[in-house]
Amino acid sequence: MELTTILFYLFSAVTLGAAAVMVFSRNIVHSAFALMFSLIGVAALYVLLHADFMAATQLLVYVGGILVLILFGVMLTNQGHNTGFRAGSVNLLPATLLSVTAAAVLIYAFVTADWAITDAEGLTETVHPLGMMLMGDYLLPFISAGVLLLIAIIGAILISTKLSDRSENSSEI
Amino acid sequence: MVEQALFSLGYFLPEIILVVTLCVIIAADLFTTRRDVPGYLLLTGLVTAAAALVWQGVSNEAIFFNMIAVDPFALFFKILLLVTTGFVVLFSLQSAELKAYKSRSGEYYMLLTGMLLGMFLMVGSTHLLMMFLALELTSISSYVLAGFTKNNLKSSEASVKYIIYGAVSSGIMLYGITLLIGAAGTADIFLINEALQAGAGTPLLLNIAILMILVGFGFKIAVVPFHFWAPDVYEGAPVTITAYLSVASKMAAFVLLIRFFTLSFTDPGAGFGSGTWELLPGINWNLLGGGMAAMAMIVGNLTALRQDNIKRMLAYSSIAHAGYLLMGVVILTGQGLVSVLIYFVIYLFMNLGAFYVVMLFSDKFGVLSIENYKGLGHRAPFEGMAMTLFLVSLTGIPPTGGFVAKLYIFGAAISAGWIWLVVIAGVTTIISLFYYVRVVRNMFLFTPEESADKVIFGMGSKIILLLLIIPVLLLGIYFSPLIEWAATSLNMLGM
Amino acid sequence: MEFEIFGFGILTWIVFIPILGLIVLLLLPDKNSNAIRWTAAIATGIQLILAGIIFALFDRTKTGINDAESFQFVEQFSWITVDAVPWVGRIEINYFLGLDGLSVLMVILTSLIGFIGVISSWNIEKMVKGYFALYLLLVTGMMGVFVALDFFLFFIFWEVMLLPMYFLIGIWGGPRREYAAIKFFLYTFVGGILMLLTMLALYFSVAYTDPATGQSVHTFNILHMMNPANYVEGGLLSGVDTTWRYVAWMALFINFAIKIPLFPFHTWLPDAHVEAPTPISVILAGVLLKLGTYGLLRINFPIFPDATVYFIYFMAALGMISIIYGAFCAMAQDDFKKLIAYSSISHMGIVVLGIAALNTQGMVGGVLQMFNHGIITAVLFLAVGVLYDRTHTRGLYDFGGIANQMPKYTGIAMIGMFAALGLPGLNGFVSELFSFLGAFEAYRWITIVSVTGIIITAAYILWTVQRVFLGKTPDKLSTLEDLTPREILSFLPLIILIILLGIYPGPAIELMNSSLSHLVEFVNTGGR
Amino acid sequence: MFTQASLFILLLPLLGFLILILFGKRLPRQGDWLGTGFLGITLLLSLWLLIVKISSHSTEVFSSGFTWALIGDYSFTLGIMIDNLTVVMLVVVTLVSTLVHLFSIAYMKDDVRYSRYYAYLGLFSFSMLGIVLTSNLLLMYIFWELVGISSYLLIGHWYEKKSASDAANKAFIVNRIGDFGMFIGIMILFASFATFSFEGIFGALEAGELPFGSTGWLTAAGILIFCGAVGKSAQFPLHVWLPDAMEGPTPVSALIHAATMVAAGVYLVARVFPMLTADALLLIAYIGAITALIAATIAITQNDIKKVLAYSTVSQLGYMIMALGVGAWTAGFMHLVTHAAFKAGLFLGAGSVIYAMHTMLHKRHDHTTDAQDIRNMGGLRSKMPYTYVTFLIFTLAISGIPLTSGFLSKDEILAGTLAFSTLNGHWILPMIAFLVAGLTAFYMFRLLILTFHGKPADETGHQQIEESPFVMTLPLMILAALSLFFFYSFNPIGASSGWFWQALERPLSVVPEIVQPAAYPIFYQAVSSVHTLAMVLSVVIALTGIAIAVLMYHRKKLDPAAAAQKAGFLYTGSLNKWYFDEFYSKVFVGGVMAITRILRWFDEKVVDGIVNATAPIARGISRGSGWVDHNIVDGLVNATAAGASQAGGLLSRIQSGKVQTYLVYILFGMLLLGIFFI
Amino acid sequence: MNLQILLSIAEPGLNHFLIVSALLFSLGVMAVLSKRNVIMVLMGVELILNSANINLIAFSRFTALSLEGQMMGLFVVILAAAEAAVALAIVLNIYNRFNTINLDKISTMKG
Repeated sequence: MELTTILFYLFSAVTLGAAAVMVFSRNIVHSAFALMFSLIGVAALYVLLHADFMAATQLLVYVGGILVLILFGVMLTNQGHNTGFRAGSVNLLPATLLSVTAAAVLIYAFVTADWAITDAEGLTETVHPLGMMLMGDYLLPFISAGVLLLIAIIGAILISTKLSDRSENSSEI
Repeated sequence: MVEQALFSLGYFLPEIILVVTLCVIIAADLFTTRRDVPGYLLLTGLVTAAAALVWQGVSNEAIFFNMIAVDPFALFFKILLLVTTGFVVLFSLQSAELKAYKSRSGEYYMLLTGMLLGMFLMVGSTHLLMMFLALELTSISSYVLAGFTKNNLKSSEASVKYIIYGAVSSGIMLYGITLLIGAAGTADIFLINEALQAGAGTPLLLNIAILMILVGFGFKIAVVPFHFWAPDVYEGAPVTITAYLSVASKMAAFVLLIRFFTLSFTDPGAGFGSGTWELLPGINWNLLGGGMAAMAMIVGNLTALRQDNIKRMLAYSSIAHAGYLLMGVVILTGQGLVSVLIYFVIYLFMNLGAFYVVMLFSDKFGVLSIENYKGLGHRAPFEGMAMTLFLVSLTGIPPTGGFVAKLYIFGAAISAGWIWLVVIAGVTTIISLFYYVRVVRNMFLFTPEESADKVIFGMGSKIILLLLIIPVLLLGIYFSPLIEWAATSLNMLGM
Repeated sequence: MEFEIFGFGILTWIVFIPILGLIVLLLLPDKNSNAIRWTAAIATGIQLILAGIIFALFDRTKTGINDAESFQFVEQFSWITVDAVPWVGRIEINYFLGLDGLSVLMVILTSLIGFIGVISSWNIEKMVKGYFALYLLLVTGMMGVFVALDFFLFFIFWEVMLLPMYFLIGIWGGPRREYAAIKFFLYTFVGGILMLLTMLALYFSVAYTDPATGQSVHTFNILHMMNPANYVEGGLLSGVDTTWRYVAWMALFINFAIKIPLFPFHTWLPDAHVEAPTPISVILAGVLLKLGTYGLLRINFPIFPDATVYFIYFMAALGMISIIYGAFCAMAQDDFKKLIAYSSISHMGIVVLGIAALNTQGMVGGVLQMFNHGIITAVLFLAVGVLYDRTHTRGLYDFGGIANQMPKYTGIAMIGMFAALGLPGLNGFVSELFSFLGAFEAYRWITIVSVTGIIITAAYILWTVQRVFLGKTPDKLSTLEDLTPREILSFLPLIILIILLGIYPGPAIELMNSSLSHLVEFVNTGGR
Repeated sequence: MFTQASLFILLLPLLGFLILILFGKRLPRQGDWLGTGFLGITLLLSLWLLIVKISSHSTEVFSSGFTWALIGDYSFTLGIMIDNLTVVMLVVVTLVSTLVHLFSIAYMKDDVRYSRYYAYLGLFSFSMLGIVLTSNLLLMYIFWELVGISSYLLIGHWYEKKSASDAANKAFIVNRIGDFGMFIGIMILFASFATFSFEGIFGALEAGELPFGSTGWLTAAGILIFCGAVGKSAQFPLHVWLPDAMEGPTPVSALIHAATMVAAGVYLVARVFPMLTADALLLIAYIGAITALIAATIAITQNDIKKVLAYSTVSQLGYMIMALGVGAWTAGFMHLVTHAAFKAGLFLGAGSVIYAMHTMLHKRHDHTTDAQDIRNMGGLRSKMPYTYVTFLIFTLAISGIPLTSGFLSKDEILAGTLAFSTLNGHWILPMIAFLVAGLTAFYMFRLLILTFHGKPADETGHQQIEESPFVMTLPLMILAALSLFFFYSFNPIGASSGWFWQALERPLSVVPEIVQPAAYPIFYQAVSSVHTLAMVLSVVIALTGIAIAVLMYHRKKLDPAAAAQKAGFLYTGSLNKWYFDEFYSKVFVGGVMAITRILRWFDEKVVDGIVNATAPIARGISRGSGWVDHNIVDGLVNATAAGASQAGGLLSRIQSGKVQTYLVYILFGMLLLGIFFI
Repeated sequence: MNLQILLSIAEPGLNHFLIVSALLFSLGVMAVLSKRNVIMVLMGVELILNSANINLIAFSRFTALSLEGQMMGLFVVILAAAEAAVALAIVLNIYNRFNTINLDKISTMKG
């Protein structure tokens, strides 16, 4: 058994295990940390898939950005260690049913699908081509993503900040 | 590469103008405290963009490395989007609801611009990634806008529901997209078409992928069974945004749906408008779409019966209208699609009109409950009559535009042989009469209390109403230019 | 176009004069009620004059029905034309008006009843402007239906009537007006949807060859729809005696049956009549119900002769049921207006029976009955309105001995009642006679059963006469005043027509004889 | 000339009607002179027509017509026709009408609607003349109905009285039932022959055409047309309206319910006689016989003077119908004419009596005593000599005593029925006929004796009774004269030698031979052979009837009460008119009313309910029943609406407001879509 | 033969990654549907997006999609970040308004 195989199973286990912990944990902080491990696991899987740039992005953006955001969210919305940390569940039965079905159907579909595998072993260097593509074929998405981020930031600020003048606050309907 | 980019920019002027407008609004917001300046800036931007559109004229090009198409089909909807946005800006400038948030008006119009930009991209996208990005751009703006009146509990609730629902739907859609990309080996919809012709993917996988993609589309166009967000969000969001969501974002999503499905899945050999989705084995997709349309009509109209909040009622009504529109799509003939185009033009005016009157009444009388509409027709006769006209048009009674819209959709379905669907559409139209007329009845069949005076609305609102009434009436009586325009606009790149 | 005023044909004028009136009326100040009333009166008055001109100029020998050449006062312009654009093909909707023997009488009826409606609306005080605006719109719709020869146009006019009627009942009606109004709206709208779907199916099944270009063009032209040669290969409604043709016939039939109204689609009628204000009841019974039978004759019969023949027995049976059923129900009523409403069902049943006979006598009798019933019920509803204005009640038990207090009124009302009863010498008899004669040739037993209806009719009419006019005058009615000159004016033309047509129906029959003979022949030969 | 004159006769009363209805109140004396004068002119014209026609154009038929309506290929022609039957009837109608007009001048003088009354009389006369003159069934039907409506108006003249308007309604509706049959009969004939005219129909039948190709339909058509006669001539089973119709003014009863309108049925049968088959005629004969018997048995126990006369009229009409049925056409028609004179006289005589009684009671301020009850009369002979004498003559005539006109016609009828039974074996017909002859003599003399003979019921009142004015007695005298034999035949015991018999011969049957009644020569032979027998028998029976009446009521040798006791249920049955009214009101009126109520319920609950259907159910089920209630009141009531909104309610309950639940739905939805469509 | 099967199981190919992605997806769905806390739901969404991304990267490694897959993955990450930012802002707002972030409590609008 090759190293990659072992690593694949290891990282897969980490990813899925951490995800499972995240899902089934009743403590939201635990969940958040489990999510971090899961995301790191995914990054590792990217490495196995020769997508080093992606893996780095994953770590930077997800683990460094999104997760921090989430943790902030957790902290801001849970003053004190009250029972609010314990996140309850709803719709357990249908949720289980649906997710199991989803997994089963998807896996069945994947296994029975005949993929046109073209093993791109030679794909080692990714950063440069990706950069070229970004300025070429993917120019428009690139610009759009910029606008998207701008909008998102302004939107997030708009929503999360308190209104400045009192008169506006008092106009609650 | 650079040439291509420069070449593309030439066809991208309206979008660029919108981006510039967006930046100008941000900048202006820093320098002025007058709340309506951003609105007028946006209006200016819209007019300029429209001018740019006209100046560009009709073309049929793929730009930005096949990411996006500039074709008559996109042009048609870009114009509609501009008109819609223009009206919504006019509404917003008058809205008392938004007046309370005047320090945020810059952000408001900026987000509106962002949403419009997203929709401009949506109507032209020919690449799955671009589609998804555009969709998200629109969505994220609208999530925020739905919660814009944040002091209003309902608005906040609407935004959280909207974003959760939207995020999950787009997540599922994204997963479906990845599957499709994987199966086809490409994200360009023309290439996907080719790959599918070559027999890529297994039916099961493809069907799962499409189903998942459909969740995203279904979410955007608010069609059963993916419509659940709509009533809550429509009720909670500011009226202007509700109007915008019910018209513009639905429209853009439909365009995307049409472009994506027809270009990816119809067999060019069989010819466009042949009425069948050749490249999708396994599932009878027409029937599925028809089923969804039927369910949308049934659920939307039936549920609307029970609503007391007029925005919520209009939400269900717009679900029903999505059903009628989807009917035009699923029959998949050219005629059906032309009907959808026609429908949208008319739907734009009548639905915006209805929401505008709702806004006026809610601002002036503070009423959103249909029960409380009693006697309003006597207190505000012109607005009441306008509302009646819009509702009648939404029902589809001549001589209003709504009738012409229904006529064409029904006609297309009949000529394609979808009798059962038309019958459902007819029956549900009858049901729809009830809730529309209920509003009319409350407005006119009750006399207001003695103490209630007549209310005079400003000249501006009357002019805006006239701008909406005239097309609704005119298109009910004379509509051949509309048909011609729609028919020539049904010309997608690569078709 | 034989007759033009300012470049528009007489039919355009007669249809749109009320719209002109409407515009003038909207410009008048709200307060000036009298000017508003006069505007409406003048608009409908001009209509009446135009109807008189039509009556004078109408060529009695031309047949019409399916032959565009023999229609009169024809106006045909292209209205919506879309030339050969992709996907939708060529679209042609015409502004196509014309008169033949079938419609001319209805046009006259509409203008007459429309005018009388205005006269009897004089004492409406609530929101005068809105009332007359809606009224004029309604009149345009009705008139339009009778002259339209393009299905699309027909449909537009048909539906234009909905909303004004809804408001007229809903705002100016009686205590349960909302219920009645929505019921009317709903029933008619259901019919409208059925007609819309059928119209579309017809549109896609019919294409005529444009002589100018040689193109095959889909069309809404009703006359083209009558020609079997125009049906495209494989169209939904192409062929003869196909299931879809039956379905389409049935859909249209239900639409028209709702308007007529035939059992079991009639339940909107009593409510609407009872709640509507008097002039609107007059319009409703006088003209609106005729739209149903007119539609059957204009559309169902000639476009679907095969299905008509297939279903004709069924139709006659429904006519029979309506006659008997309506009469029995009328007998059970103790509300004066409701009684007349049910009697309308019964009398319209006679129309259906007559036209279902598919022979000339029956057809002429049926159409004449449409006209006569329009006039008679107008009188009856006006009569009820007069009493209601004075006593604010319509309960038959509340009246009695009116003959002593209001002799003129009694005389006029009795003529109306006796005409409804089918008394010879008054117009009701003539049309009932011809209807039954025609029907008897076609359906012996159905007609025999139907004729029992006249016994029941006699019973309830006489019973009503007795309740209302005869007997001792109760004290509370002892101060009733007889008719005012304005009221007499609204009755007079109708009464004169009742008597004239009762004695000599020739002029009316003359108008439609050749058209209806042709229609009968056309249907019986399967449209060939 | 004939046609113009007859048109003038026809239209003059109409003109009178129009003038009187529009301007009557403004004319001097409210226009009674106008109506009477017009009728007088028509009478003179009719007499002149009769004389000229019978004397010099006896065999000719004059007719004229015009196209009333042209429908498709059919032309509907209306027209008039003048033959001997017509002219005789014209005289009868105008004569009686004129006399009634005259009589009414005094009788109705203080009436509130005096001019209206004369107007209606004019309308009636017009309609009746129309029936007489018409040449086709359509016009016959039209006038038939007009007669009905004018009779309705006249019966209901005193409409403040509920009984009067009830009687008017009853008369019209019962007549409508008969007309219903007649109308269908007409439709059968029209559908087969495409014509309404007698000439056309008879011509077609003669040429061998049959309605719908069968003699059965021909019989049916005959019987159905006869239905009209059953209604108008008050034949069993539709005889119930006539006695009630006595609620109208008495002169009206004389005109309409004795002499003219009720005779229209007989006239109709006489007119269509050629097309009646043997079966139809047999039925007609039996209907007539039954009617005659029933009415006669009722008449013997009635105490209201007009009721007795009314039943007597019904009975005599039965006679005429029976006569036509057995083929004694001339006899039947002759009886119509003679009966018109003496029955009109009887009614007017009764009117004179009532008028006198009423005036007397009015003077005494007595408002409780019934002026029409014969038990309140008696001994009037001395106070009202003219009335008495004329009344006696009429009574003798109706009883069939020789030298009267009644004897001539009745004798021929009896002979005809007897002859018929010898030919066909229907012996029950002559038995009834003779029995009824006896009963007639009995009840008429009972009436005469109780009214004019014996002791007055109220001596003081008796003193104040006065003879009626001359305008009332003059018509009585004229009619009394006309009740004598020589006006009809110079041979007091044989009608067949008179001008009348000569002028009016039974028309030839035009129906196919197998269904023809016995041909006239055969029948005539049979009549001749039994004629003497019938004559003797009839006189004997009549005298017997008179004798019993005299014994019972004049000499008091027999006790009527004891006889009544003995008769038992026969007596009570007769007194209660054999319970026809009760039976009809229970079964038919009650039945119709029940159907009516059921249908109303059905209409409001079921038909409307199917549409409104689930409204009440929905109300019960709905969680927020307040909402539904509210909306039911408010207008969303309709069925579908309730059902739909119920469904809408269910659907909106799905809309829980919980976003995760929505997500579950969409995934399930997706799954279901997938499963369903794969 | 058996060995080959074993090897093919052992050798991580496209399907292996896809199966991981499928499982991750279903876990995400589970979180989204069942957790009451909004933030947990958002984390579930992140799982779904990640699973999609695994697909993309795997396709880029194993199919003709090549680098484009990674490219798209990149955009998805950006999107996820933007969405998360907005979502969390909204969540904060909700918390301020409703004093709870339990989704099933936030349902004043329904029906």
